[in-house]
Amino acid sequence: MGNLPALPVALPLLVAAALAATASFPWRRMADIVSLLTAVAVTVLCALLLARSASETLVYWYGGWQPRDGIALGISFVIDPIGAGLATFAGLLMSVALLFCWRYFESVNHIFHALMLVFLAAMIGFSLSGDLFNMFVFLELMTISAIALIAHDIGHRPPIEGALNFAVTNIVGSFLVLSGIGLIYGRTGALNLAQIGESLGQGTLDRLVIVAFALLVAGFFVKAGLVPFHFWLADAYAVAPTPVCILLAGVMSELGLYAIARIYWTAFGGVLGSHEAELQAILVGIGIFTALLGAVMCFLQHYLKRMLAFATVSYIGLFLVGIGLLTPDGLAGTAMYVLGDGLVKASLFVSVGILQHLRTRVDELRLWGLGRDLPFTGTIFVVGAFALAGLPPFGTFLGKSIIEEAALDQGYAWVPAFFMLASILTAGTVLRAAGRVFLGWGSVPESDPLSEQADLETEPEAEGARHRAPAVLFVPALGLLLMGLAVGIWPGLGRAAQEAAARFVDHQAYTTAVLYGLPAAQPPVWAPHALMGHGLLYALGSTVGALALALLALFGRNLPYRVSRRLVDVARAGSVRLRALHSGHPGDYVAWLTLGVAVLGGLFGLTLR
Amino acid sequence: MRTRKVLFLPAAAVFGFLFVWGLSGLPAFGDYRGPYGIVLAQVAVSERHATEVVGATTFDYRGFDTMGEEYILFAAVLGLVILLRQLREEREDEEEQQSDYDQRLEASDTLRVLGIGLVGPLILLGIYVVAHGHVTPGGGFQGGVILAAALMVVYLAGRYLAMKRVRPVPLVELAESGGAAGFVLVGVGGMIAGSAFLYNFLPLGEPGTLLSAGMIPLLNISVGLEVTAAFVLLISEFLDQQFVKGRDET
Amino acid sequence: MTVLQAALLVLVALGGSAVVLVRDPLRQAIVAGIFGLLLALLFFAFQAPDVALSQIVVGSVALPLMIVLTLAKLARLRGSDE
Amino acid sequence: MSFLPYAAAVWLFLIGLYGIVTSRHLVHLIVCLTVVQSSTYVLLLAIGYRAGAEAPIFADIPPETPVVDPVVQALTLTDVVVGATVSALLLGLTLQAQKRLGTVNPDEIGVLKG
Repeated sequence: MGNLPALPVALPLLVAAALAATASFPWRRMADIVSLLTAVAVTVLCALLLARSASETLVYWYGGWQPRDGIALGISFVIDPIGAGLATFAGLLMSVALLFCWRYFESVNHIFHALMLVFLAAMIGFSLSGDLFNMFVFLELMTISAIALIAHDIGHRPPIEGALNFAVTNIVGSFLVLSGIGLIYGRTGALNLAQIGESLGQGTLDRLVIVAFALLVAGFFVKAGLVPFHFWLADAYAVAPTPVCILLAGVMSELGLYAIARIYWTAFGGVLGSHEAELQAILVGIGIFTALLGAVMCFLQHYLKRMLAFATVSYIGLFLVGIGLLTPDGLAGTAMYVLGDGLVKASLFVSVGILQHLRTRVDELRLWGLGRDLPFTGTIFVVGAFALAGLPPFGTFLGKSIIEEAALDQGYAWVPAFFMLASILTAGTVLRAAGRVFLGWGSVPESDPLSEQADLETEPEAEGARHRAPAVLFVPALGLLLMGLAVGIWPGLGRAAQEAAARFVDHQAYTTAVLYGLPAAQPPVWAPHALMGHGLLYALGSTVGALALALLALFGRNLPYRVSRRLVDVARAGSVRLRALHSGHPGDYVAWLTLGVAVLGGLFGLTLR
Repeated sequence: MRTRKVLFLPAAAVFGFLFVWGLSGLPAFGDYRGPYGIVLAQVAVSERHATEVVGATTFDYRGFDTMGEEYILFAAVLGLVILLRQLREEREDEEEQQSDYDQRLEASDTLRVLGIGLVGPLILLGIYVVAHGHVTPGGGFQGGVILAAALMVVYLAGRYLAMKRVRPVPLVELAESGGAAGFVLVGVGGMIAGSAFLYNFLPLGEPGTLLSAGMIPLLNISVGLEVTAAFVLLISEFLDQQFVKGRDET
Repeated sequence: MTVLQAALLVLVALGGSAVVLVRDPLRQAIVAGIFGLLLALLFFAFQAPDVALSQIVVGSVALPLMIVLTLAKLARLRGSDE
Repeated sequence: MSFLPYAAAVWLFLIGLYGIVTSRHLVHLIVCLTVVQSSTYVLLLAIGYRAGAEAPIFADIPPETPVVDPVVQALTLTDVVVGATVSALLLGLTLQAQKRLGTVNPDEIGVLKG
């Protein structure tokens, strides 16, 4: 069936319209069933696309407008394993999120489900599209439906602010993308990625190309949440309903990075190729900076959702390092890492949702010892934390190892150390929280005024019995964790990712397939990188380090003072400053965003010429 | 505020400089000769029998984008409905006993006559703009807003109650969803006709006439329906806010 | 570039600045309506009647109307809080 | 002189950002956001303009007449309408902010700190 590529977008949109049409006659269970079935069906459709794209890149022209003489008239979907894999992943997480909604909140109606399906269609369209402006449209659709979903839970205060900050920064980010598209269109007269790549490749690398690339990258950085574009992220994730969090943290941020990889390897790779080393250094630098800053901010949080949000920021930085290496190995590692991390993080978010459901609070300090009678949730939480650290054989371990190997290949010998540091900080923080909540470890905590204020506003998202986690909440948490494990031990998945990445970066084959309808002659001969033993060592270091950090934070609060009182004072003052920067003020965020664009554009302008 | 400005102003200066620097690499204003638009301008009339090339681009060559845009509108309206209804429901609980709050807002007779006189022409104009989207400037987006404005005049000229009779909410919601779904269904039609999603499968007709350009008028109508309903919903949600709360103003 | 286009561009740039610098939201709504109209005229001068039509109905009618309604509601909400 | 349209677009982008950064009222902030948005319209339409060409509508001009680029117009015209609904969504958030937080001044909101 030749029209398969159109279905995963058309189907959820159609069902969303049907759900909205019946919003005045609410029938909650019906909406649950219909939307869940739709999400599952979409996942299956995407998996079919994934299977088919394994042998050759699928090109689908909307309206039947085949390109003429290398000029694209219409809009295409170009489906290769990485794009289709991401779409399948989005469908999978959406299915889990909708399952979770089943018992999650009582007050949702058809409109919530309709918005979820629109959000799903947008993510899938974004993953599969081969047209720059079309990607922008889906980016906008993603943003708008996400605003509505974040703000949905407005029974209490923070969502309003989180949704506002999210909306303002992301909309400004989308204007950056649109301006970049305008520049590129002014130069090439094309919107199709392959055609842009061909046209740019014939020209020279000049100021227009550099600025256009900077605008596009900055716009997508906003979506992904790289420092200093990340401020909105913690606000939005901290307040969004848990099912929405799963999608935001698991897929949406990653899609911002995917867009950068996509436009680089289809449109800009040719013309920027001569400056690969400089671009590599900039992207890896921003990635590491983000990873560390996110990890430190994560450590300073007590509000669990905000903690996981900063962990997301940190891991987004690590993913950018993987992509920024600009090698197929780095990309393959990132793909694996995204998959493993998304599943594990979704499981952690669900566990937090269970806590919120049963204990009506989400703050580590206020939950102190309240989870002692929740052994299952506690186990999942702790295992999830170790998986976050990259404990073998979870998918996170495999992905991280491949990136580390790729970094060593490219001469970035210091990258693995920073990866380890970021993992120790984030996973150690989650373990610390687990120790406090589920074991009652540590001293009776002094309260943190900021987190307390936020927690006062938190109301239970779900209603019903408060003694045991209902199965529909518990099963997703366990299932997600097991899937995260499966990613790591599924034989051949790593190799498949490497092959997919090798095809992803082959922009010659992409162009001929899209513009001239020629299938890539042969998948490139590819000798997968054998994994060395380093990865295991680093993983061990991260795991032990995380555990040690958690124990230190719980029991050894006085230890640092004994080492050096001065150092502790400096660190404390620094952390207060750092936290003060995250002011919750949209004006501040846009000012930081402007600074980010200026710095990024300046770096590009100085080094890429 | 001061530190924010200190951060922003230099950053904005650098950003502005970079932006200008990049733009100076464009062809001079008026010299643009990109291939995409030229090809479309050459083929749209002969291949699609649409004299309005912008309309043909929006609804045929790049119709898939427009479907996405339509759903952005759809999602924004749904989001607003959620936001404002929650506000209103709380109000209604508090003020249920007061049912005559809309009596106050009666318009004067002159205004009413003027308004009623305006409604007819506005509706005709809106329908004309929607229906001729493939022939002359206009189409579902613009016409839809005009039609919504016409319905708003009904409100301005009369009372809220009249408005409520003209736009029963479930019906408007149905129209909004119908418009959104209509676009997708036309797209599916292209698939059933044996080609791709959004393939223009209807007879193309005589260029320059009302019934030409195949599915483009149909898509314009569904967008027109969607936009009309969306703006009626948007504005009446804001208006409902006024009425529910309006009572305790005096 | 024609004189008309140049003049409209200058007016649009000034209008945009005015929209930003007028800090009172109600006055700003009116200025924004005028700015929307100027943009529409500019789009006509750029030979883009479709966009201009969109801009007139949205930028100078629908959007200002929604802003004014929001402001009215805000005033009432504020009144009821005190 | 031929750079004027691009300069106007950059100016609108910057002044809009300035408004957002310094805004003391959420409604004002949202309107500033529409100013930034209008910058993208001016930019796109300026890019696609051809001196001396007609609008791309062949209702009453001969088929071979040079016309300005129809694609940028198609990209812009839908966005104008959609942008207004997005602003409406943000205005709705503003109303909620007044209701829940008691203020529409971004300086006074800051619940989500640190």
